[in-house]
Amino acid sequence: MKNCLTAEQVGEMLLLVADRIIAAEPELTDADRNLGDGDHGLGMQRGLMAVKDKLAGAELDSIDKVFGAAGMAMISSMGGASGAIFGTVFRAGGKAVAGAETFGSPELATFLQAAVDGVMQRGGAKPGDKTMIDALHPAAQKAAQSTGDSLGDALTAAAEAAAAGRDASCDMIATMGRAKTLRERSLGHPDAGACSVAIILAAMRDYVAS
Amino acid sequence: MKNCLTAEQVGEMLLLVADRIIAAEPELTDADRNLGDGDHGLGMQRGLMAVKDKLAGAELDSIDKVFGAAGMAMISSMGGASGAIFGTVFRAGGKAVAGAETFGSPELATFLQAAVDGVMQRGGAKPGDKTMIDALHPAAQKAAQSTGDSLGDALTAAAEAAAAGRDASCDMIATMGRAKTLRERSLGHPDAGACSVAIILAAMRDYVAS
Amino acid sequence: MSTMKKLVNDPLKVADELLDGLVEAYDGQCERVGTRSIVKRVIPDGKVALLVGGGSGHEPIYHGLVGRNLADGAACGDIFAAPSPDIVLEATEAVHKGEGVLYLYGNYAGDVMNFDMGAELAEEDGIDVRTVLIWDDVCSAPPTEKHNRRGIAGLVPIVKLAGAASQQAASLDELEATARKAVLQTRSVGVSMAPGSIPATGKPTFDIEEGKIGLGMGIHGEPGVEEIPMTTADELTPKMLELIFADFEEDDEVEALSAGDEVVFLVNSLGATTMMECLICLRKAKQILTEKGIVVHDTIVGPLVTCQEMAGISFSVTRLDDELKRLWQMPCESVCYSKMEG
Amino acid sequence: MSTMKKLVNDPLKVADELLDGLVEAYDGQCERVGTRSIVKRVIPDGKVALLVGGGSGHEPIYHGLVGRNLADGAACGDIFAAPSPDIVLEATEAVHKGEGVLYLYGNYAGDVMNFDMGAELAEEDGIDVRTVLIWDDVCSAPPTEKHNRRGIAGLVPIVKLAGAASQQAASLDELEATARKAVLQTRSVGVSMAPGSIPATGKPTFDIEEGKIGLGMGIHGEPGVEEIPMTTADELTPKMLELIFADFEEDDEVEALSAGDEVVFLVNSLGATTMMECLICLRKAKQILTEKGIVVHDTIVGPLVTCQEMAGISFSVTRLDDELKRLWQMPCESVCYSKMEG
Ligand SMILES: Nc1ncnc2c1ncn2[C@@H]1O[C@H](COP(=O)(O)OP(=O)(O)O)[C@@H](O)[C@H]1O
Ligand SMILES: Nc1ncnc2c1ncn2[C@@H]1O[C@H](COP(=O)(O)OP(=O)(O)O)[C@@H](O)[C@H]1O
Ligand SMILES: [Mg+2]
Ligand SMILES: [Mg+2]
Ligand SMILES: [Mg+2]
Ligand SMILES: [Mg+2]
Repeated sequence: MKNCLTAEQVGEMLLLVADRIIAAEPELTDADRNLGDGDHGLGMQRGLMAVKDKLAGAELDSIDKVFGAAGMAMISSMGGASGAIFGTVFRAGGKAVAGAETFGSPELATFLQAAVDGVMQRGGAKPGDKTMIDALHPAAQKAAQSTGDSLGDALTAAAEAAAAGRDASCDMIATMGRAKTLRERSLGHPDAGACSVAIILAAMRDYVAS
Repeated sequence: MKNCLTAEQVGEMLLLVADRIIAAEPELTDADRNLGDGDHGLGMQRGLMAVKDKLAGAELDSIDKVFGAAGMAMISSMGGASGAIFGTVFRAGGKAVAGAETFGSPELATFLQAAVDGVMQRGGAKPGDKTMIDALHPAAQKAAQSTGDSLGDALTAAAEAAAAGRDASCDMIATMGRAKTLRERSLGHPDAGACSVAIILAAMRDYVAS
Repeated sequence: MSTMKKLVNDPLKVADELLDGLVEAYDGQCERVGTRSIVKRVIPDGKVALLVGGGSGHEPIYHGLVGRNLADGAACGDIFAAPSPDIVLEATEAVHKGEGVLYLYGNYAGDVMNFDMGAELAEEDGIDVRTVLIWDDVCSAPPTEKHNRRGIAGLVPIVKLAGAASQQAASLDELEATARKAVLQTRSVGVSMAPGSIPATGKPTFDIEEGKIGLGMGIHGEPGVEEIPMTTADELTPKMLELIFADFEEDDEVEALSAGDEVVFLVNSLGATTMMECLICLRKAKQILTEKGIVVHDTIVGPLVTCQEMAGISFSVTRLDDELKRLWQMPCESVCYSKMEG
Repeated sequence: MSTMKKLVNDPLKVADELLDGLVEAYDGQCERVGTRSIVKRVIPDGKVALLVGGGSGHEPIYHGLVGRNLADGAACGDIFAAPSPDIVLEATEAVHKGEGVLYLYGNYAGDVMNFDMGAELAEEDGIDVRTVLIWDDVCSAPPTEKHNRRGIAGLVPIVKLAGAASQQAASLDELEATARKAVLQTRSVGVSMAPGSIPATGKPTFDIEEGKIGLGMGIHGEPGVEEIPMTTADELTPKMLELIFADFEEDDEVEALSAGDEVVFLVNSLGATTMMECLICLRKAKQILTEKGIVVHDTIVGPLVTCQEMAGISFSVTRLDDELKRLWQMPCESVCYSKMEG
């Protein structure tokens, strides 16, 4: 059980995130087939393979540099909506924790809030639009309430909130992205990007718990 | 049992031929799928529907006119190899019996021989090339030997020879038409046009027997 | 079904390999630039530049619309994925000749975000960038929200017109204005009968009941607005045209289509739908347009905007005014679409 | 599979209805003549006429090759069936402007018999008719029997060259000679992965084992010369090109293809095969041609000669001499193929 992560550990955490997302490619792709164009898993897989290469190569001595490098790797390698969106999560989140020596529950809260703000600014979606925001935003809220807890507890709460948000997205009517023309028929399926957010936060939790 | 057909009866006989060929469309189309482009039955169906229209409309007072009208109807309506080939059967055959008051076993022999010659001249194929000639030519030979017999017996023999020729075409290697690129692999399948010839002669036999 | 039998090499490299092939198809007219862009070899200094782009897998668009009197370059993404900002930037720098660059592409969340990020980077380099989004798919949002619509096959006449305009445009403003007009006057409706497949997975992009048609289906296989029973060409064609007529009627920003209007009419196949079917639908569509007194100045038919071997068809109508008509009559040449003068 | 979901009306009328649509696609340039022919509205008096034709169902050829600097008319048969002699005669009379008519079409038993019967009727009317058969499919017979070969996608460059020549030809002899040269210098190889379907029956035109490719498959789905296991674009492309190179080598009537030769290279999709796949194959083919020092003067890619939604691809090589190169550079426009000058 780790409570404050060093830059190096943040890098290790992202490697676990990468492996989990890459392993989940088929399920993420299927999720996008229901509402989108059936390629979300492929894009995320491409992006997180690039993250692994980037982190393997580079000398990254600060937390914000690690997140920033990961974000840039995703943006450049993925393209698509998710490249911009998930790249922004790590870039905007990383910028917000610039200067921090370690990554603890306060930094987690800062990171997630900045990520939500960055994604909303980039894509113009709001909570309730049936996008990954509906998993990311509740996670950020939980993290904001957990700054007094250990990083492990904060991540457990945030991951739980993200999973709940993913499930809640089933009951939302898409108004953004490819799914919006489905209107009512988008009901009953979770948003693909929300599935990715839940996987990412669960992986972060598991790394810290290990 | 009719022994000598009037022009009117020749017309009736061709109507039975037409109905039999039209009914056989699926089997003829399948035969062409094995070696050709899978449309022989469709072409023959088109052609013999046109024959029915033509014979229904026209005032045809001589045997050669009846056959000629049928042949022209097939040529104009079918196109394709079989339009030219089967149209030629009736046009060339009909021309050869011009002047005949009735259609008996001698006329049958004349008709079939002229049909074979016309088809060979038109398309350049010879017996053994795995075409409809391999059913038509043996039928013509049998008819030539049956000029002393009744039309019914002559047609029974000719139809039998045509069916045998159709079966024999299974063992031939195609050298003409679409099937020729199959070479050895054309073995084992009868030629589609040969199937039509067998059906045509069987229908003529049955009309006369009725 | 041919989906399992695609002639490719590494399924994850198809976007790069098809772009190499596309460059060859241009016989020296275009070259590959940066990560995944295609750009004309010769772009005159001082020309206002036109950049298109989007995800791969819809060939011959978008990158096939680079050419003579057409786009100067295209930023190409991976299969069904918008090009990354780096790619957009590389393409922008390659086509820029001092007078700015117009981005003209289909309105998809991924494309907008990535092209915008690319534009931000380009502007840091002092390049003047404008964006005109293509949103011709009338089935993807009501007229009041038309700026949320997707871009589909209508992009072909739109890029043709903008490409012609870019040869003569005195300024980026002028090109932008012409492109906006072409978008405003272009409306499309698509249907789909069967999905295409994603090269990397071989999986269909969507499922549709046997015997059903997806009305308003997007070119990425996004589900349509309604599923209707399979019908005949003569039944479906009026349904589709009606949606286009109604949209011109309901949208306050344009006049209703009326007798005497001159249009370009495009019948697009989404891939596996045969030219035979497109022509049979065109036959009926022309009857209907003629009855309304609408004059078809030019007709285009073929698989120009595809989604792999998806079965489906779309109609696009672009109304021409004098300026657009003059631009239309310019010759053009590309892998996607070519025409002689007139 | 989309075969059961074709957008047609009466399946037995598709050939007539698609031709009506094709006439509309020509925007007044062509008109329908007689039973089932399409002919240019304006053919100058004294022009040596070029007539093409064949069965329908392979759109955009053959009837899509009527146009500016292309064929003057086309005699169209029913689906996969040669046009009847009456149709050939009607088309012949419509295109004839006093200097005779060249028939240029693919070498199939049905077409030969029907066009010959049509020619006999035309000659009775005192029209001078010549015939040049297209036999570019090297897989359909050995070089020694090349006049028994089928005509496949190579007909597109051949008709393009003959169409250009017909604009200038002083006599029918001259046009015939140029067309013969274009045929002699054009060789093609095709493969197929999956059948198309016959509109009237919905049945596939042939069966092929899952995971197999028919090498040398004809455009009507006639079985190929060999079935090989499905492979990659980079494995298959050299196999196909080798057959073309070998044929130029083995045929005494032509020189082997060698460094410095200029060619037109066509990558044709038989229908459902995506432009993506064609471009990936083109990428490899260009590498191989370039290694041999063969100069590709112009590349054409797309579904020009199809068999409904058949999955398959073909390569065609046409070697240009100075005359053919000059003819190639003329612009042309039609529903099937258009290019600007150069
Ligand atoms: N404007 C947006 N704001 C936030 N997330 C978005 C937005 N648009 C799309 N997304 C997310 O991206 C996901 C789709 O990603 P992906 O399928 O990889 O991209 P694409 O839509 O280009 O195929 C959606 O499930 C959604 O969560
Ligand atoms: N040169 C020829 N001589 C005689 N019969 C021929 C010749 N060419 C083709 N045929 C006959 O025509 C039949 C094919 O007819 P059909 O399928 O209707 O025409 P197509 O080959 O144009 O599709 C073959 O089975 C064969 O019997
Ligand atoms: Mg997607
Ligand atoms: Mg046939
Ligand atoms: Mg996508
Ligand atoms: Mg046929």
